[in-house]
Amino acid sequence: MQDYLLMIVAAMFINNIVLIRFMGNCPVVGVTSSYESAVGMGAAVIFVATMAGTTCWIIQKTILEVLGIEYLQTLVFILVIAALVQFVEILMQKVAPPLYRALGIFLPLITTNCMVFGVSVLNIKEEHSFMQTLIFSLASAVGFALVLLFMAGLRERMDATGRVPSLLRGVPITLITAGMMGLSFAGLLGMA
Amino acid sequence: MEPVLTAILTVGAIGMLAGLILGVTAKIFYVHVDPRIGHVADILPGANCGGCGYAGCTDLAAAIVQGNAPANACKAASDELAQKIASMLGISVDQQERQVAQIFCHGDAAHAQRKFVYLGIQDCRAAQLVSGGDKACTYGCLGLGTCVQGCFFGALHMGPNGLPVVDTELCTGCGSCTKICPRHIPKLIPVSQKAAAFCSSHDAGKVVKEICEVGCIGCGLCKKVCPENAVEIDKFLSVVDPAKCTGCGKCFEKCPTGIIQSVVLTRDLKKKAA
Amino acid sequence: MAARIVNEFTKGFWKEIAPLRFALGICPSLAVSTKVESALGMGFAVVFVLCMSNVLISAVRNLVPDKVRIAVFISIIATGVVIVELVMQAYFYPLFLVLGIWIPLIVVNCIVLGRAEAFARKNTIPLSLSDGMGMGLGFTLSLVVISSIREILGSGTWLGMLVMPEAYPGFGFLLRPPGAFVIFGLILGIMNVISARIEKKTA
Amino acid sequence: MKQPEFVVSAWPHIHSGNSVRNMMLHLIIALLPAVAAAFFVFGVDTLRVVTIAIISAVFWDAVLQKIFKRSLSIGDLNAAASGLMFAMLMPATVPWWVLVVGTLVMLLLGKHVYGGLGCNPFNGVLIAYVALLLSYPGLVGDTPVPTSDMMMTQNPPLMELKEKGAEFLDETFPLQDLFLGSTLITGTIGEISKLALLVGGLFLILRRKISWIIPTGFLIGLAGVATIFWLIDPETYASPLFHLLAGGSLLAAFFLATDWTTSPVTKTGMALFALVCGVMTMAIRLWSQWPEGAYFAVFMVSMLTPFFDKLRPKIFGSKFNHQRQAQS
Amino acid sequence: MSLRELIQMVLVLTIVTSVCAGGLAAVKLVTKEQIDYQQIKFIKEPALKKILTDYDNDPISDRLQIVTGKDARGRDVKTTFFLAKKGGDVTSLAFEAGGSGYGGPIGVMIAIDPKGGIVQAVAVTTQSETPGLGSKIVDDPDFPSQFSKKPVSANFNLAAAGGEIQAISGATVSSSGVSTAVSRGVELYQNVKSQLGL
Amino acid sequence: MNSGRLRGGIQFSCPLTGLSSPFEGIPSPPKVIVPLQQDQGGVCTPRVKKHDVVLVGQLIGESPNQNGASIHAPLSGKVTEVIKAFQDIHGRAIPAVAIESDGQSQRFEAQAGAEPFAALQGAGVVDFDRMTVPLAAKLEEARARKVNTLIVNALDIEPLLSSRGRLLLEEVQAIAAGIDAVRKTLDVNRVLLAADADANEAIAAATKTFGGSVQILPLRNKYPQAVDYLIAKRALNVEVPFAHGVRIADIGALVVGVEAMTAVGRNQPVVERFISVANGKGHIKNLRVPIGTPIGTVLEHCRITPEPGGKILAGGPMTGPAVAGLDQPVTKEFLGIYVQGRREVVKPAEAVCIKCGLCVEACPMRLMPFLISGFAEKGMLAETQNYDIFTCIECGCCAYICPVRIPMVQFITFAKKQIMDQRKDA
Ligand SMILES: Cc1cc2nc3c(=O)[nH]c(=O)nc-3n(C[C@H](O)[C@H](O)[C@@H](O)COP(=O)(O)O)c2cc1C
Ligand SMILES: Cc1cc2nc3c(=O)[nH]c(=O)nc-3n(C[C@H](O)[C@H](O)[C@H](O)COP(=O)(O)O)c2cc1C
Ligand SMILES: Cc1cc2nc3c(=O)[nH]c(=O)nc-3n(C[C@H](O)[C@H](O)[C@H](O)COP(=O)(O)O)c2cc1C
Ligand SMILES: Cc1cc2nc3c(=O)[nH]c(=O)nc-3n(C[C@H](O)[C@H](O)[C@H](O)CO)c2cc1C
Ligand code: SF4
Ligand code: SF4
Ligand code: SF4
Ligand code: SF4
Ligand code: FES
Repeated sequence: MQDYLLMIVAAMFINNIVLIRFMGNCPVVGVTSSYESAVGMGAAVIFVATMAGTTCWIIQKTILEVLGIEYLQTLVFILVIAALVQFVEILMQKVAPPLYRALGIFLPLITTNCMVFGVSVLNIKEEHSFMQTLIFSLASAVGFALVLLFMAGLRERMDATGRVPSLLRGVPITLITAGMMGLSFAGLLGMA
Repeated sequence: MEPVLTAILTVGAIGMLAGLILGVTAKIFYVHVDPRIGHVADILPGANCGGCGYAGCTDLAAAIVQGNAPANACKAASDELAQKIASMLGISVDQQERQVAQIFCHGDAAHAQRKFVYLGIQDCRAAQLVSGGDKACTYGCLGLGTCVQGCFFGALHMGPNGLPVVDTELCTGCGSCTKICPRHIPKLIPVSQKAAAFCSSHDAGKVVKEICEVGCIGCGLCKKVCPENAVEIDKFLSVVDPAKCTGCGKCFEKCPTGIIQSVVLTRDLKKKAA
Repeated sequence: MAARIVNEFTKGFWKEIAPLRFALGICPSLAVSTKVESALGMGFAVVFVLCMSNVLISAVRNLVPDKVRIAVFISIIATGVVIVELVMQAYFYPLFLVLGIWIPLIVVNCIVLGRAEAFARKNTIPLSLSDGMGMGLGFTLSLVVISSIREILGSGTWLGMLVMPEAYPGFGFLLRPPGAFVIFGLILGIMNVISARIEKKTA
Repeated sequence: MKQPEFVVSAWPHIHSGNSVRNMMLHLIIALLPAVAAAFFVFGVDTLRVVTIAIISAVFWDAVLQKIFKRSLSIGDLNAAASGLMFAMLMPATVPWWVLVVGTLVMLLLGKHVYGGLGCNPFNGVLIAYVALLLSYPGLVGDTPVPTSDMMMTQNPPLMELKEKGAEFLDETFPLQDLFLGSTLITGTIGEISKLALLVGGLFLILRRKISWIIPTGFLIGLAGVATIFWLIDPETYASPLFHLLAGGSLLAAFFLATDWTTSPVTKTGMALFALVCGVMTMAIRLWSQWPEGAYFAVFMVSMLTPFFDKLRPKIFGSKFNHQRQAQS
Repeated sequence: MSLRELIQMVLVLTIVTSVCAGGLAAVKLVTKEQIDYQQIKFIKEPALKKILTDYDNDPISDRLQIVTGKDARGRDVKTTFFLAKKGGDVTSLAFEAGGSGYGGPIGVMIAIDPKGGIVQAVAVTTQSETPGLGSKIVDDPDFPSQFSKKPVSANFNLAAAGGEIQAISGATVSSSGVSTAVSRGVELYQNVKSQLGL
Repeated sequence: MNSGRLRGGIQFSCPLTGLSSPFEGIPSPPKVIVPLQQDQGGVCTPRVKKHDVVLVGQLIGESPNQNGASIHAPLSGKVTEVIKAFQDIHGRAIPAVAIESDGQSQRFEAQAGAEPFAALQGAGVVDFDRMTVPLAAKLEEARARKVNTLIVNALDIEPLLSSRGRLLLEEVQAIAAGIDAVRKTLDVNRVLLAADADANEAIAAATKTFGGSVQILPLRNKYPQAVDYLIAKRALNVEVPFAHGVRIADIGALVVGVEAMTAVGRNQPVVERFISVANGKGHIKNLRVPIGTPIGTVLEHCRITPEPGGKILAGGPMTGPAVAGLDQPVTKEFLGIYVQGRREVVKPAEAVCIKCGLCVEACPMRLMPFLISGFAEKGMLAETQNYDIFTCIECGCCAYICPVRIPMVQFITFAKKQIMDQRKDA
């Protein structure tokens, strides 16, 4: 239990997937200009990353490792993720149109989000058990969503009462701010 | 050879499974979205200026595809683009003359009086709310450049005399500036128009004379001399009808304040295009 | 035709230089740019994958049904990536160790799929190759620029050679993740300045 | 044309006379007792560090204002105040070039890239502190600093705690010395005398330049966590009093967490912000590799400021009960 | 969508993925040898250099693989032994064993003098422990040196578990990972000693 | 006492010297210009022509509706012009009547015996709160909503204005008569009088006159507590969510200023205005000024020479609108005249909010002024509404306290206007 708790804290904050592991930066820059899109993207990624993480783990353990073709991991995983994302997209469009309208536009972006694929690979690399895979994928994705949300908060404040030079507005200042967020996370060094 | 076969069969099977799942779900959960909407949106300028009256370019694209808006509904798109959209959708467009904005006030600091010194937000709309604006003329340009901010196409800039200037080549005739200006000083005219009275004041001539040296005083001399009957006086303000005006120039000579002037938008454009 | 090929090639270096212009492929640009050496390695890996995927995707572009488009494209891309992975392991093992998880992650580098979607599936093979090459080299160029700044100011070296005075203490901050973000952001700002200048001149 | 005579503008037409300069001046004055205490312990080095930090901060501010094409505003004393604040986080032994680099980072990333004073989401002083800590760990942060006695080189209290545990803390660092500051206690310039910090902090509170809620909440959060652990195992964990008086607790509580720009503005937001800062400080001190967590904590938690500010006061009339009161 | 389209979709995807996989398998076949060699060279060699002192051959070339057990699915598990020779005599026998640490698996290279039955030295090959804490198993030479010059019969467990090894304070888990690896390695050595033919 | 606390606001330390200075008349001006709109009730229709002769109190502009306030001649003399588009202090172009005095001050005899309530419209009484509204409209609303509590407001709205405190002392009899009149027409069973706690003399006079019939509420001066909503809150401890359409009348209360009560009590057309004159140095005089008198004439009488580059305010220094010139006439919208020298003019800032939170602390409506104003500046109108821009009473506390001098009130009024325009369009 305690191990799982530590794993959650570590995956969410201490080794935050965006700020420390450098994955999933494009959406942090691209979809944080408003809370709504940050929340939408965050929710979509939490869902997809958890599904993808566990599915990939199962495939790795039951197929790739059994047959000794681990080197095809990259090919298989990305295929699974791409299919999964598209499956979810089609399903959502039909079953929950309002949700689709809110999250749908983010789904195609997720296929090429390093974070989903990265988490799937990390699960294997760090030899997680199934339970650990589930928790790690979920916690990492939540950590990602939190960064999106914090960034959206900071950007809203900057938009409302800031005066970022026009040449740095948008992507550049978001990157710098992400850097500052990561810098503050240096305080957690040595925790896990 | 065995490892190769293993690889091919496993991954092939996974691929097939993925294909099946996608295919079957796509079949079961089919939702039709008109792909043409995306294509039209691609052609539109994407400035989201709202000049068309729709909430952004994609919205207009949907309207055009559904036949709720004409192919040339986008004020900012050139005729060429409208033609492109029309031919893609297999519909026709009515040719309409291109319009551009002109600034209907020449009352700069040297020629028009101010009531007071304004201190505060540098935005004409905000200034208008403080005692009705600092200009003595309640119709004249306040000169804080809100229209410049409002133009999505960078077609406006503030001239050295503190009045906005239109770059007729960049202006798409979207009308955003007219809408945003608290006094509606920028007005759209057809590019072929040859004369205009560059004043917006409906004040009586006596009042105008007191506060502005370049205002239209509504004396009606232009109306009198115009051989084409192209000039009307609307509440002390001379208005030229572009359909009738031939640009003969008789009114220019007669106007006591010199505010009815020749307009040469077309030549300007041709020169630039060359 | 030749002119178009050249054009598709050169646009990747300034006008559409990928990570810098479109904020795509940010992660690897940040992660592997501590040293010029690894930046070059990563860059060339991406060039290879991009060229390969662009060519193959362009070749099959008319055969692929829309619904499985992405799956097919990404399989092709993944194949390129695994080839790079295997070859790098076989012949450039130290580089493989440095780049680590970022090699398989090329598969999700937004630029690669982005070019497939935006370009290769609509264009002929020569054009696609030229586009892939240009984009890939542009990506490499961005990585080299970022990593040069980071390596020179951070460790005082460039491609491992000492370029700063012996006593230069090195600003370790720049070698850390936050330093990467900051340098990336500032480069984007500087590019905006330059673009604005150019635009003003041509206008 | 006739010139207009009078000015017309929107109301209000009078002003309280508050200004950034005035607020910065207060900050500088409030830090002077701490500088004096450090001078007593480290001697002239204190002045060296403070002077270089202020001068280079003002210099970089001016340079960056030029680069970013802003009007020159070093007269608002912000750069000077930030420079002084930055010096507070530096040990007296720090080389001059570290100060120059640090102030550049502080003003570039903590002010100008965001558009100048008031736009930065993170406190420039903390950005510079952490950047330097990561780059030159031996030169800044908790390093042993020779005091004017020159008799011995002593570890700062929190470093001693991290390295040797809580066992002999009471003997090594008498609480009285921790509070008043003495040559037994080393640390950064601003960490010497807690009394001096308290005096400065109360001065700011009484002059209504900062809110009392933030320091109070910070110290409550910090002492709360420290107490829990201390009660669990007083052998392993230092006492809450030690945690309050050691390192940068008070400096962070009164001078860093209260930085206007990066802290919340609503009372509830301030209270939560401060509590989280305090708790986070303890978490870092207990479990991370760093001896001191107060600065990191404030830096990190300011990321949440926009969210704490969502906890805004109930507006006028929000308690109105539409059915009942409308009839009465 | 028609059935024809569906079949086309599935077919295309199947063919593409099969072709991709086939191609990759081919590449893998071609590069396999080279990859193995590189892995050994870059991961094992530094550790080998650290623990092997007295030899005149290339232990990487002089290696042999022995089946040392079966995994959960019944497949053979092979261990590679590196032989250090001096003047043709085997002076040391080096191989890798594993344990698990705080941040993940820990690999340890162990050198044993087959004649004397003595553990000559131990070095960590792979680890992902907390820098500054668990990573002391690599950075702090005092820790691995505890294993040196002990007979294979010694108890390589941590002192807390009744063994002879002092854990690094604050990094018990990492220390225990190393000691478990060494214990396992020594046990494995005892089991396969005969097969090695030395 | 069931009184509510006022959070925020500004405690001004300016001397209350104005309370001890009695109202003076000023010499009748030779010429007046009377704008025909002086409140929120709409433009009055001119009832005189050029060259007509008018008497003091004679109707010259008739209210456009039942609950408006008509406008009367302040002088006897000749109408020299009915101006079509006179630019008033708000920059509106409205009709106005110019009258040349004949020096006689002869009064027009109104038809006697009219019931005060019905006569309000005819008498042109207005009440001043955040805006000037016809008293008749307020009373009509009170009647419709069965108001039972009358709160008479003798608090001066702004620092350096003291006309209300002084009126309570000097016109206490008229106020008493006014209260009685309102009591008769509305079913009022409770009357409260809010007065400045420092206005000892006036409170004493009120206590003596009213005895127990009126409950006196002495309040310590704090800006902007004299605003209707805040008076209601302090007196009854109910906060009225006015931005959501709830009116003070909905809680059964009516707040009326003493100058309106005086006018009701006098039951005569309103032809003069009680104002305080002040400048940067402090209070100067309390005056009774005929409506239409040019500001310049009033200032001459007070021996104040305005400085070019300075400001002239039609009201107090916090919310008085600045006027363009000295020829602007005093109207019913004036509570005072405040003259500011060139150096006292507050220059709005170029700088950005530093999030010090002082404005949040100062806002009596408990809003987040810096955010509203920031959103307004960026044109993010939806967000300003999320932050309750319409609950802002534009009191100016935020801008007053702000260390970087952000013109928050102007941003807020600007955004409100844009939102209203959008709503109109939709
Ligand atoms: C944030 C954090 C990081 C840790 N990192 C390590 C580590 O790298 N290696 C290790 O052996 N233990 C690590 N630990 C675990 C504790 O140090 C260990 O479990 C604890 O029981 C201390 O016991 P010890 O002194 O007997 O080692 C870590 C614990 C925490 C909370
Ligand atoms: C250092 C300091 C600490 C304070 N601590 C508290 C406190 O813990 N609780 C409290 O209710 N008020 C405390 N106050 C007083 C509040 O600031 C108080 O609400 C204020 O002085 C007066 O409030 P008012 O403006 O509502 O009249 C403290 C004041 C100071 C200067
Ligand atoms: C730890 C702590 C938490 C507080 N939390 C709140 C709060 O959630 N909301 C609030 O309005 N005031 C909060 N306060 C402030 C007091 O309630 C304060 O006395 C009251 O708001 C009046 O403020 P004043 O001191 O400025 O007058 C808190 C104070 C402290 C010390
Ligand atoms: C109590 C108080 C604390 C402050 N703390 C800081 C600080 O830590 N760092 C800083 O740069 N400015 C500080 N300032 C000044 C100002 O808010 C700061 O310079 C801006 O955030 C820009 O960096 C402080 C001001 C006051 C009154
Ligand atoms: S035309 Fe209108 S918007 Fe433009 S500067 Fe003049 S007043 Fe302002
Ligand atoms: S000048 Fe006016 S009409 Fe022309 S493009 Fe700009 S906003 Fe549109
Ligand atoms: S003007 Fe509005 S926002 Fe400002 S203090 Fe007054 S009520 Fe609050
Ligand atoms: S008082 Fe001014 S600087 Fe302070 S928070 Fe409010 S708007 Fe910002
Ligand atoms: S490169 Fe990582 S999310 Fe785009």
